[in-house]
Amino acid sequence: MVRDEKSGASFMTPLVTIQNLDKAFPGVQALRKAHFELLPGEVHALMGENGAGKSTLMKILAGIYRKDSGGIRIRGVPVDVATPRAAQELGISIIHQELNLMNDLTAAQNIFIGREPKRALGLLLDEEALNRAAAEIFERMHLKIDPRVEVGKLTVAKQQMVEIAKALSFRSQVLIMDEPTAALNNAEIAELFAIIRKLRAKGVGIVYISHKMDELKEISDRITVMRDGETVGTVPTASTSVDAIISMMVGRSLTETKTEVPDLSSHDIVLEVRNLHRHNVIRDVSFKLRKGEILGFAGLMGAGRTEVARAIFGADPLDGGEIIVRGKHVTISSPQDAVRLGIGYLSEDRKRFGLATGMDVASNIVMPCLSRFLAIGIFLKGRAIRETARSYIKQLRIKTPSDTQEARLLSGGNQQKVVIAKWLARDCEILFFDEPTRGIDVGAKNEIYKLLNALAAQGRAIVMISSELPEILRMSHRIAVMCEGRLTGELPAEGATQEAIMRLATQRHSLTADTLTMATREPTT
Amino acid sequence: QDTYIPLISKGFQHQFWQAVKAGAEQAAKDYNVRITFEGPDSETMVDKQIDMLSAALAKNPKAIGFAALDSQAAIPLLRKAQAAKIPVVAFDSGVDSDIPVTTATTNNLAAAALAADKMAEMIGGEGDVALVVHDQTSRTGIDRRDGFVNRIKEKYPKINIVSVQYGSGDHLKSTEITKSILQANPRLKGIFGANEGSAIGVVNGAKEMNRKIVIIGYDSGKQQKQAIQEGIMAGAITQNPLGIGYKTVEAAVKALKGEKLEKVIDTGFFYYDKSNMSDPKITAVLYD
Amino acid sequence: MTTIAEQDARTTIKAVIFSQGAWQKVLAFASLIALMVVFSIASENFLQRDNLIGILQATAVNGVLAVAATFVIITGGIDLSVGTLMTFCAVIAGVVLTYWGLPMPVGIIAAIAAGAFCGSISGVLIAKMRIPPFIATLGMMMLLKGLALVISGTRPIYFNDTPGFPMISQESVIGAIFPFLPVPNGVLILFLVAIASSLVLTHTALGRYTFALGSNEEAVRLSGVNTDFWKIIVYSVSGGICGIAGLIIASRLNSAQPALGQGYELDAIAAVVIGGTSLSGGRGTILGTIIGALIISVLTNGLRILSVAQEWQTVVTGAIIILAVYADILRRKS
Amino acid sequence: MTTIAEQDARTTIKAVIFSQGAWQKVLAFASLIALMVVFSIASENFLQRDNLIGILQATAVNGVLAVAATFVIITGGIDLSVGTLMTFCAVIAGVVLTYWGLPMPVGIIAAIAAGAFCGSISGVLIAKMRIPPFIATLGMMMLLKGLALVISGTRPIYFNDTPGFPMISQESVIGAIFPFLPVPNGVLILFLVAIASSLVLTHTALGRYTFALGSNEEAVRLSGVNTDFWKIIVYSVSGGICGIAGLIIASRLNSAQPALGQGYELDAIAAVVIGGTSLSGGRGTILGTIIGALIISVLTNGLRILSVAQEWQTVVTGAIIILAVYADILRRKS
Ligand SMILES: Nc1ncnc2c1ncn2[C@@H]1O[C@H](COP(=O)(O)OP(=O)(O)OP(=O)(O)O)[C@@H](O)[C@H]1O
Ligand SMILES: Nc1ncnc2c1ncn2[C@@H]1O[C@H](COP(=O)(O)OP(=O)(O)OP(=O)(O)O)[C@@H](O)[C@H]1O
Ligand SMILES: [Mg+2]
Ligand SMILES: [Mg+2]
Repeated sequence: MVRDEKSGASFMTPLVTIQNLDKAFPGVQALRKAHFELLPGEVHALMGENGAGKSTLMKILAGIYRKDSGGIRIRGVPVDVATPRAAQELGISIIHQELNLMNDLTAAQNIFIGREPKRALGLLLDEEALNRAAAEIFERMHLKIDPRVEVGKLTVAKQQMVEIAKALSFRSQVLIMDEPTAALNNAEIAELFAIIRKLRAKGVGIVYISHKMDELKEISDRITVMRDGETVGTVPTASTSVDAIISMMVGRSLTETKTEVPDLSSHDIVLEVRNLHRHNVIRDVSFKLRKGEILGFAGLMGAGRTEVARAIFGADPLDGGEIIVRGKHVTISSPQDAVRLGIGYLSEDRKRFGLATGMDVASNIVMPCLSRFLAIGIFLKGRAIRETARSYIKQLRIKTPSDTQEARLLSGGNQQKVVIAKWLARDCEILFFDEPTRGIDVGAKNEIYKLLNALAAQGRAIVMISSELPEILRMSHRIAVMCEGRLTGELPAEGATQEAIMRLATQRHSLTADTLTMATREPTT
Repeated sequence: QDTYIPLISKGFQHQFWQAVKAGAEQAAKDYNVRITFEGPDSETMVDKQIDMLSAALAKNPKAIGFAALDSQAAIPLLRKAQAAKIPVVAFDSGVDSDIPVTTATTNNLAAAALAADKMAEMIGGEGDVALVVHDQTSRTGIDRRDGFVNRIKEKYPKINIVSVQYGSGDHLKSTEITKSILQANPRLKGIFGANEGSAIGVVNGAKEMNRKIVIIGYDSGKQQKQAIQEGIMAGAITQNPLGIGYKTVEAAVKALKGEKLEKVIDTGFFYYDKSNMSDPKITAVLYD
Repeated sequence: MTTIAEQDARTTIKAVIFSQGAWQKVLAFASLIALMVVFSIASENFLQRDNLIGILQATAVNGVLAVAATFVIITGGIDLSVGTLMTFCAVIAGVVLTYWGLPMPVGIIAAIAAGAFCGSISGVLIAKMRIPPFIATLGMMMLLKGLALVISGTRPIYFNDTPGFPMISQESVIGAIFPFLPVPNGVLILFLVAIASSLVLTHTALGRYTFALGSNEEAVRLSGVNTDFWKIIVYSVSGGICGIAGLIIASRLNSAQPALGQGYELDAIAAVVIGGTSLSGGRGTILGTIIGALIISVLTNGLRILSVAQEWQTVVTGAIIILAVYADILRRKS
Repeated sequence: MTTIAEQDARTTIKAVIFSQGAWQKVLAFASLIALMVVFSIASENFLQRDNLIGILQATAVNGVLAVAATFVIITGGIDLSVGTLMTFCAVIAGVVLTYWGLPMPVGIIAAIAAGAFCGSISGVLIAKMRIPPFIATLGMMMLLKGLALVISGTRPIYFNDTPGFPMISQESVIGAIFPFLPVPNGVLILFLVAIASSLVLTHTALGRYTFALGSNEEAVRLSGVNTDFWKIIVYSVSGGICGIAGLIIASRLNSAQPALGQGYELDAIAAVVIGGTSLSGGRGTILGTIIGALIISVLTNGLRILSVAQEWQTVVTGAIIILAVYADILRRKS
């Protein structure tokens, strides 16, 4: 640091220089002569379609994958980043796209794994110092997380914040963030950006991967675009436009249009829930859903939207409430019941709840509707399965070498598309999409929007849960807003604004017993 | 010159079978033949023994020694041996068939009955006794249990058998079993341990509980001999394992020479205690 | 000059030979073949017809048990009760045939049904009561071990009154047709069970769900599949196959030996894993399992044929099991 | 009227008593206490001091093995070799003390070192060669079983020349101080091992990594921790503890019995799981393991005291193992 301030020359030496990097996976050339450069004190966005090779490039830099060929230099010095530990020692830390946490350990233990403070001659762990240090980091991030809570018990959003806290705790010179905001709401994103700006001011170089265009405009200094494992080019953010970047990414330009809200008042009500209740997470939720409607569910992290969807879908038990499907009262005690009634649920955590990651793409796509592909109710119709799978691979442009590729080997966004294909194949009449575009590139996002519209036009009823307000505003016919397990309001799509939604999303009812303890639980005691 | 005779026994890790093996090896040396000695891990593994017999037959043996875990199960293979003109010598316990040219065996029933007599004598013909047996289903386990139990029932109406438990011949397990039996029966007068591991377990258990009871053991081994010396164990039945092994090989050699053999070679059993332990006739059949 | 069609054909053949898939399949046999080569060099007695048939016959029971275990292991579970369940089913057959004197088909059906029933109990314990498979089947192992003794009255039950019974595994239908190939029926049954199971795993809904359960059970449940039901079915099928193993062993010994069975589960699981099925679930093949079972049998037989001292046999077997799995891991990597 | 301070104190006490944590801890004992109540009603001989001490003594070997297994199971692995490793270590002690005639401390160190060494081999097989723990330790189980026989010459080794040896597990240091409490040293060792292990698991880096490995090994690796190294250490520690178990059993029997040991692993694992440690790793406690081991001992002892027929003992034990784990699952749910 001191040296950096003294000599302006060394200040301009790039922190990271990557040249001609190649990396092949079985069946995929993930990187071809990729190059990349990161300066101190810049936020460098890395963009590209799903499967472009962004994560792979960064994982090589972070010592997780070995490169096939090519060179990496840190401050001009050629290095070999063989292990994550080596990367840490070179001052590189990474926030992974997928959560990488030890669910049975506490938040503090996760953050400091491998770097635990010791006492008694280094023999025993100093748990107090550990919790204190974690609490400090959380405080800096304005986060209300108890350092002693088991990470597995946190919501995805909070887990993501723990990951960010962990990366920050290294105080690295190079910080890689692979889609850090995919699970975060606006307030948290703002918090994160404040932190990023502080780090930038201190001369830290930040690689920022995201599919959210508006974020990039706001936070990044330069943008590098990748396509099919190659670096297309690097441009300063200030002198470029979103459209220009998109055409660099996909090789063509895309147009966004606001969905026309059709008149649905004459349509049948296909789903109605009344007074849904589930201990502490869902409180008295009632809403109606019409044929052909897209109902947007907005809210802050932990508002209970996922819980509502899961409860209706039968994934979690309910404590009370009625569910009426197509005018009939029904009891849904398992996802099987729900699927039988024509209800589908696309989960927000594809790795844990969406995919059989060890199985091939085709098997995953036909999983909910396997009974359609059986001869005499027993034998699989292999060819029909593959044809169906291929048609969805084509329709959704899933990037995979074949339908027999294991799902875990696809890039994050393409995995998400497989999950969508699953529910399309099942042909459900009522669909819950929980964060359907999380981690998906703009091109694919547009396709999914088109798809949602097409599904609605076909007469399907859709609940779209999303934490991205522009998406909610753009797609919904009607907007429901949740806060603390309650439905705090419904807005018609016309005239709805981000401000109106946020007002409802923060309309806290009262400080009930459990929220009180949550809010006042001091991190350090 | 290479006369090969495989012996398939019921076990191999137990000291009793090791002694049988030693006897067989002695005979092999004396008669200049080659033997191998094999047995399954436990006396329940009937099919494993059959596989061993099958592999032994594949080695083109001149004769075979066989201690059947279940004689019926082995009959198809024994027929095969017969067809190939390979004489079979049964040892330890008989094979219910006329295929074996002879059987070198101990009468376990009679031996255990002798143990019962000794027990009755020492506890004064009345009171509670118990048995710690190694196995519930194997021939030796059943014979020793039944030999003892039946003799008590027939001859000593005032003796009450309060418990029969099985410890797989595992020293530790038998120790724990003995302790439970002693705990449950404060007036217990004696325990019969039906093989080496069981007998040692009974000795350990009684020692740990600090209880003076009459212990009758079976087979020998260093610890059992020592317990008898020290007076903790009253006495024990010993078979003649070295003799069984020796006679088996000897009979096989004789059969190969075409000599006529008796249908049964009784290798005998003995009761030994402090008084006759140093008798050369006894020391000859004991092993460490 | 060659025609294009010819060139095409050549490329295809080359592609087939050098394709990963084909090599993988050949290499899977590598450990087995290596073992056989070593033993045939070391002893002339090894490669004799009768001994090879003996090896096959020795594989029959463990092979069938291993097939049963394969189903469960692919779901990510484990079954420690296969050995004692086999015994239990053999005893059931004994009770039905010998004690009750019913005709043979009834005994066969009873044994298989008993197996499927006990399997379904394990399945319910695991799927409905959420008891970890290791514990549920450990408990079942002990329970069945005890029950086999109770039902049989701690005595072997002989099948002398059912003259056809030894036929199930001892006689040779194949040998009757091809006299030079007296492969006992037990081996035939093993192969039939293996083929049927392989078919079930690769070509039926049950098979698909078996793999899916092992891959990500929660995702499958959220796809609207009744995972509990399918899990119970998998354990039942596995139990039914154990019933078949019970019949083979009872027929081979012409008796139901009630104390036998414990310890057999380890051999079966070893065969499954040597065969490349992952204990964490989601992947596995029956062919692999059969190769695994053969490796164990060849090893046991070969060491016996070489008259290796018994304690060393144990040492070598332990080492080879580790090596075989390691070889498989290396093969997959490359 | 009460002061605010008094009210506060009351609330705190109430909070402590009714807090989940406290109840959970009491309820963990529920199965154990229920069993003990049943047996004391059924037999007056059960609840006597000597019998209770006997139960503790019977727990010593299995308890120590279960503690060893706990480490491995928390990492998400499994160790089938604990039983035969124990035997192997006992034989090593026998060789060092009786065959070589070295002084007792050398024998003790040799046994524990042998255990740690063999454990580290399992660790290398699993961590470096990526052999699944089930297979690596199954192989080691057989290997060690064979080696114990080879080294001892298939004969028990007696410790008659080392007069202090029986003291390790039989005599009672506590009894010498408190004559009414003649708890044998073996039990004392069990508790010392348990306390030390508990400390290691909760307060040292090794413990932290043990849990972390079982929770998400990949995440730990990506955090820059040398997961292979720590896994090897965990298996070594577990092996060393098996060495201690070897000393306890050898001292109790005053001999190293080379044929013993197989089957002990299942009891040990059962104790661990009954004690609430998850077989999928990441969670577990030594206290739970000790309770689990006690449940098994109480059950075995009680059934024997009641002279329940052996076959029924097995049935009941199997059923109770399942029930105990189920009770634990229900407790956690509520
Ligand atoms: N471990 C792996 N094995 C095989 N193929 C892989 C592996 N990891 C990535 N790939 C492939 O490499 C390519 C690049 O993937 P990468 O994860 O770097 O994409 P990405 O740009 O991060 O996409 P996304 O925006 O969807 O996260 C993809 O085709 C992917 O399927
Ligand atoms: N596994 C869990 N254990 C405890 N509480 C949980 C768990 N999962 C969710 N919750 C709680 O349930 C409530 C609702 O969470 P939910 O995930 O439904 O919110 P959401 O509106 O979907 O937000 P998100 O944007 O995070 O998906 C929150 O208070 C959260 O803390
Ligand atoms: Mg990525
Ligand atoms: Mg959510």
